[in-house]
Amino acid sequence: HAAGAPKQTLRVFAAASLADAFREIATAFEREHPGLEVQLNLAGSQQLASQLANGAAADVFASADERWMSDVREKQLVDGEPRVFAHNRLVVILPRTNPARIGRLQDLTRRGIKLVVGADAVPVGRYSREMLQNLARLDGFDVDYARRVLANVVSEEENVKSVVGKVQLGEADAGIVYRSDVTPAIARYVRAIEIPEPANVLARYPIATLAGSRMPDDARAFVALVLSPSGQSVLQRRGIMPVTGTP
Amino acid sequence: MSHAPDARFAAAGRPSPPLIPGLAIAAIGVLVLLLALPFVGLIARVSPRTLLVRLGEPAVLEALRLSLLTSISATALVVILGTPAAYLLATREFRGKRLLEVLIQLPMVLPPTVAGFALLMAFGRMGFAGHWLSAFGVSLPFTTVGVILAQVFMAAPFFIAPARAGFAGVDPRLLDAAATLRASETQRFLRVMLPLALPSLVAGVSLSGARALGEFGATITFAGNLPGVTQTMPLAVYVALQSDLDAAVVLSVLLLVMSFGLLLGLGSAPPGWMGVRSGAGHPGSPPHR
Amino acid sequence: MSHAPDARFAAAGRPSPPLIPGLAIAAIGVLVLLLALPFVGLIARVSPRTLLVRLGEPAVLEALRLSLLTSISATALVVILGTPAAYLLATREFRGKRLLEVLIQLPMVLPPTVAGFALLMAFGRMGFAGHWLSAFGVSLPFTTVGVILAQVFMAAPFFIAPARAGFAGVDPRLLDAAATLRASETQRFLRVMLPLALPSLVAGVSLSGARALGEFGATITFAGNLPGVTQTMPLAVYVALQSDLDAAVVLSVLLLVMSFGLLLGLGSAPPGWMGVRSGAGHPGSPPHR
Amino acid sequence: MLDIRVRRRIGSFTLEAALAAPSGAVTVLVGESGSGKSTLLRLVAGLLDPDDGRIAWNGEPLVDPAARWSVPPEGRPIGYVAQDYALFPHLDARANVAFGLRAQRRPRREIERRVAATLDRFDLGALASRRPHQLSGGQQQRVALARALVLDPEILLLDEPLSALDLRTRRTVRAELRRTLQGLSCATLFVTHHPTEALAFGERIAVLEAGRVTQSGTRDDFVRRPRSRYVAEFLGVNLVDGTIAARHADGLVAVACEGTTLTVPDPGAEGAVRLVIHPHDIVVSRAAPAGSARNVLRGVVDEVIPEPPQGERVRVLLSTRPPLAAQVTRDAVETLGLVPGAEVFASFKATGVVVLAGEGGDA
Amino acid sequence: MLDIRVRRRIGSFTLEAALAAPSGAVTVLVGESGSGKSTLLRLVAGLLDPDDGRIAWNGEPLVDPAARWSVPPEGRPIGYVAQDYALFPHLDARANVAFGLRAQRRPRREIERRVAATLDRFDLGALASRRPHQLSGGQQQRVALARALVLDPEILLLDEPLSALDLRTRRTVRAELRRTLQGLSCATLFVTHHPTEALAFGERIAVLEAGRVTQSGTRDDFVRRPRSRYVAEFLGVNLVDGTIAARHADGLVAVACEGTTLTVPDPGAEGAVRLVIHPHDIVVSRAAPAGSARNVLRGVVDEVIPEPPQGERVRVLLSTRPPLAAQVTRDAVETLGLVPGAEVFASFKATGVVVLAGEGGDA
Ligand SMILES: Nc1ncnc2c1ncn2[C@@H]1O[C@H](COP(=O)(O)OP(=O)(O)OP(=O)(O)O)[C@@H](O)[C@H]1O
Ligand SMILES: Nc1ncnc2c1ncn2[C@@H]1O[C@H](COP(=O)(O)OP(=O)(O)OP(=O)(O)O)[C@@H](O)[C@H]1O
Ligand SMILES: [Mg+2]
Ligand SMILES: [Mg+2]
Repeated sequence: HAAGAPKQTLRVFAAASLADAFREIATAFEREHPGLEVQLNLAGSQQLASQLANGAAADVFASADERWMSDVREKQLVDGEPRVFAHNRLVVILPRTNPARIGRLQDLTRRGIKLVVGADAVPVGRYSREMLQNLARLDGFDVDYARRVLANVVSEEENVKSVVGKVQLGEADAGIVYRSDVTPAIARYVRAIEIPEPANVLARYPIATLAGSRMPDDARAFVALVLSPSGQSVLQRRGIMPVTGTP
Repeated sequence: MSHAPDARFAAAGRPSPPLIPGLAIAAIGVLVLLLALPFVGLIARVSPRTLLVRLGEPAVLEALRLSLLTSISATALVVILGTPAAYLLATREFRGKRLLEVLIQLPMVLPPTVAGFALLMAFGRMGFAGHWLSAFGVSLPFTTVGVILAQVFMAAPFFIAPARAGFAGVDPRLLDAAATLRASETQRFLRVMLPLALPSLVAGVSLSGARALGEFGATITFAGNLPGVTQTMPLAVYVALQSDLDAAVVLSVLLLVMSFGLLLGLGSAPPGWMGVRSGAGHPGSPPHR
Repeated sequence: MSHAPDARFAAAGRPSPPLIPGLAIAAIGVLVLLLALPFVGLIARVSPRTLLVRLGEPAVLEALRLSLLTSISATALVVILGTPAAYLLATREFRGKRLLEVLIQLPMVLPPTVAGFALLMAFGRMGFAGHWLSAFGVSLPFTTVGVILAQVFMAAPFFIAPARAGFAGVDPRLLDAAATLRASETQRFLRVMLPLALPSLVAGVSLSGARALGEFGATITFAGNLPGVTQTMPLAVYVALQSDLDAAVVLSVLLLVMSFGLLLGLGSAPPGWMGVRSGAGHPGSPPHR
Repeated sequence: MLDIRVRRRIGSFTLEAALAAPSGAVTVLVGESGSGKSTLLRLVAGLLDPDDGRIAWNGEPLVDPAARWSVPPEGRPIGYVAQDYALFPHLDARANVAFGLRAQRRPRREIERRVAATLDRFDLGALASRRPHQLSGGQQQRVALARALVLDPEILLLDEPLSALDLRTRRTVRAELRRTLQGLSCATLFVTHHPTEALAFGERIAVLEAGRVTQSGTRDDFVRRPRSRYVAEFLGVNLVDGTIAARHADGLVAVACEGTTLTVPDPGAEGAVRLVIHPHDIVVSRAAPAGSARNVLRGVVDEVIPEPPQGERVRVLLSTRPPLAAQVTRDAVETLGLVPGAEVFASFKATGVVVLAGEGGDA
Repeated sequence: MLDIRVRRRIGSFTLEAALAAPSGAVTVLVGESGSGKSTLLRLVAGLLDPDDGRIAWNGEPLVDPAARWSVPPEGRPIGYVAQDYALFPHLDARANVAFGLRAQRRPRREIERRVAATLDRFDLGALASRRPHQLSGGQQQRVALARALVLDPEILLLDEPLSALDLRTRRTVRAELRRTLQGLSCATLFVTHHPTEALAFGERIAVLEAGRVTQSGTRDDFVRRPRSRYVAEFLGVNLVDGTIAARHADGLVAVACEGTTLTVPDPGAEGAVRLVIHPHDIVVSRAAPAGSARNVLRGVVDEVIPEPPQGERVRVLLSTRPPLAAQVTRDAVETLGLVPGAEVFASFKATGVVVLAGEGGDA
């Protein structure tokens, strides 16, 4: 409808954190389907969900959180089963200058450290807390490790990018974010401390075609492209863990 | 005679509303619908009971308290810092005036999140001013004071613009009269300018107060989001929004109800002499038709 | 004699600034620092070259174009819809007036995302008004018109409040005079009210225009984030923020520079007669001290 | 004919006035400050509605609250010059004058022509591009007059329209006003504080006191039969209230009044009378007068005020009982040494006094 | 002593005035509309600074641009009543009057006392709680006066302070003004358009014409030797410019002037002279006069204006050459049928004319 062109438009609602990857995939998709144009609507998963719940016409929904996918699904808006198309894992990041001289995860309990995490209500926050509890069960960590770390939290961000921003600018001494957030651009400013694999948490990104789609075949083709090796490699290049090769 | 002898009685006693007033009434109708419908939609979603229940939650109360505290402080600061600037802009010509004007308006167009970053870059730990401040042991991010700073930055223009227009509208003859009655510039300002520009100042306070109360992006970016310290109502709403739309709506309605009360209170500044603020006044009241 | 005979010469020819003016100057200094430093911080981060490069990108141009289009349309709509309401509030007493006043101010305190949500509930496909609209084949969400609607909703209060104060400040004796000169209410409004309230109206236009230009939360929630259709500059900034802070900053600075130009242009409405707007005017120019 | 019969409360003040202003004539409205003159004009202009009563122009009602009828100001064939001019500060003199014609959407050529002519008539041509704040008080007032008169109103309401004008300008403007009025069947209500203006302008004069019309009639009636203390003061004559106490044989009566008894011509009536004593009929002397004057009062000089035009006649206020004002020459003032405080005798002949019988006194 | 010597340009108008106003006296400032009276007062008040010159009070400069010195208005010992009152609309009458005392931080008790006393003196007690828009024009003006006078200023600047007052109020206010001024060494500059007021108030009178002081001196000088056409008009006397054409034997000279030759007393000088002819010295008749009057002019009646106080004397404007104004009685107007357009003769005796020699004429 945008330019009145004869092209048909496929509407993809995708979490904003997927912006770069999905733009690349969309371009590839348009190349494969000459009569089609992909229109990306990039916003928070929750915003997309409420748009869908309020009757937005879309063909594909890619969420950064399973919670909002199930929300949409409960409202019978999803066509078939959602598929997980990407994973993510947590890392702890520090400013390059490392003002609090943090060397290892245990240092996060030191008093006076400014730690930034996601809020409990956002997936990354939920995962971070889970991960800290997991760490407490590992050797070399206190039993009340999680409690002591969380006592250092100076801000519970509503958005994982804000956590990155605070660390990147050196305002916070440490932050817990997704591995995918440490893009090459960000990597110039921050240093990451890996979480031991047993304690880490796996975030899942579900994708689905939508019941209201007027072009279900094309929608399914788009989902297939995301799940295909070429789609997955785009994700990987953009720092998002593909599903293939992970548990 | 420049008009037909009977033309003046052609109209009814009360002039019949011709085209333009009709259009005006239509415009008001559209505006009211536009503004009211979303609120109706919002409020229709929540039961008063849920509202009361949420209001009882300590976390909500905490956010409410913090919102009130910070927005009132921020508005007070805006008034204190902004009034002299508004006065200066309204009464004096000086070099760089246009620049100051534009500077004061700029925060309005900055997306709030970016404003928050900008604040960080100036007053954050690594910011050049923040660097200097930290030498005195002062750190603003992640503190309540930081919240207030963010709100002041975002809300100041909304006070200064109407205040300035109000000051500029005061009849200079009255200021002259005050000067000949031995009033110093300060006294002229306090006793003539201020009371006569009051309606505009009240408008400015309510605009900037509302802006501070609703401030989200700059606050969370600059000051973070910690319950009891920096989590104001809008931040609580956003966080709730991430997990539970209905909870967020309830919180918003709570915020609305509170603001409603606040605005109802503020707006009741008596407009008694607003209509006759200028010149020497006129005998007789306005027509009571 | 109520003052010492020599007291009047104790002051220098120009009165030395005592405490209060000193404080006022300090306040202006603090304000300027507060407002200017963040911009300095922001601009210090980007090189003009990057700015130019980004400005060349079609996506950025597209967002800029859309921002301009929507915010100008929204401001025009706000003026058209808001002026009658401001006039009504300034000149008439009627039942439900307080309610209308508060209704007009409420959008200011609503967190924008919640406002967008409320708009969806009213004008979305499932909303009660949207339902009715869709019967006529009109759908607002995910359209440029939807962006404008969201901006109107958020920006209207910022025009109406100063406009109202401006109208209320017009000397009623001048309106009386116009009436006796055969001017209908419409003519009185157009030829007396409007020009005399102009400074306040200009303030309102710039406030609401800026608010529309910077609008993000309500837009993305209600109208979505479709490049070329609903992706305005603040939304583009948001997307950029997802991958790269610096890219977002560059876009913001671009927005700033554009607004700067816009504001510089807008603000230059001549304030020539603002100072003498009321009553019958006074002989002699203001003191040139 | 403009017919006014209205009642209107404003705060603690009530205007309750009945007045008729004939077409083609100037009705001067005089009255103390606060007596309701401006209020009355505003009622006729439609800027204020009466609580009660009716205002009609040539029989057709302009306002009639009982019939819920009120023609709005813009529908009335009026010209109104407010006491404070109320010029539009954002318009220059020319645009101020053109305002009414523009509001009526007259053709542009006609507007230009009529505005230019009117500006010229009021000697404002050179000031046409000035804003009100660039005009002196008198210049502003002329613009206000021109602005109202350019519309050729049928009812002209002038609230002290010459108060800011100097003598010479006033003469021009007055002549211009006359010319404008003569050509039309215009009814003019003219508020003024100045006896000169009142007598120069008003074929008819109405007196407003505390919201009520206490006297209204021709100029002659006004001058010869001042019905209230206010009018007497306005005219500068002495008004003394008293009661006929005795009847003399020679066509004179003795009237008992404040502190004394005066001898005056017999009005052929009984009871309360009102005496009009012209100041120039009163002789002031330092020694008790020897002449034939029947009335001699003792007192002290209160104030000495030279009278225009040239100050050759001087008004002397005396604290006799009753207090009197006398008019003497400047020479008399000098030779008699009439300075405040001087003890003097005031005498006047019985036959010089005008006696009004059966006229309601005022407070 | 207030010493004024200033030059100030505003737009195309330039005020260039020198004037001294002695302490303890009222200097009346008269002049045409737009002649710069208000501008002069604003300069003294400090609301406007001169481009050049100096204003000093008792020798001490208030403003001296050459020395870059200007005492701000609030530092000058002035009281200023503006032509348009400029009352504070947000304050009631009482608070308006108290404004200056509050600004000076006088003790509350003193403020209350002085304000109450001043309100009473100006008969404003009952109106003390009214806002300006609830007051009539005259009441507003009294508040403005009270507001300035409560401060006991040393220099009083009054810009037509009585223009909105009716006669009776004016008398009270004038008396009150007098009382206030007498107790103090106050220098008063009093702008007025009204000859009555000028003569009643001004011990000294200064005339401003087109921004220049053209005459300034005592009241007597002003009345006897009008130095300009404006002053003559102000006083209502006729002023005729001419040149001595011939010298008669009987102490009279022939003066050639506009359209005719007049016979007047010999001033003992040559060349240009200015003749002052009092209107009451001019006899108006329908037939050519038979008497001894040396000067007889023919003309047509232009206008007939009754004069105050009672209209018994009437001013008749004649289009003779030169045009003259005559003063006659009302009876004369009636018996002679002096209506506009009537052909008449105007005659006056040579000896009644005052001849001013060597006085610079004005345009
Ligand atoms: N809004 C008001 N509220 C209360 N009283 C008012 C109001 N307006 C006017 N008045 C009073 O009504 C009376 C009549 O006022 P008005 O202006 O008609 O007097 P006026 O005859 O024109 O006097 P002036 O010659 O001084 O102009 C005055 O006593 C005035 O104080
Ligand atoms: N701001 C201005 N710009 C241009 N001319 C002005 C300005 N103010 C005053 N004037 C002019 O200066 C002259 C003197 O004005 P001023 O007010 O002093 O006259 P005035 O003697 O008080 O007259 P009036 O008796 O009518 O009040 C007038 O001709 C006026 O038009
Ligand atoms: Mg009046
Ligand atoms: Mg003046």
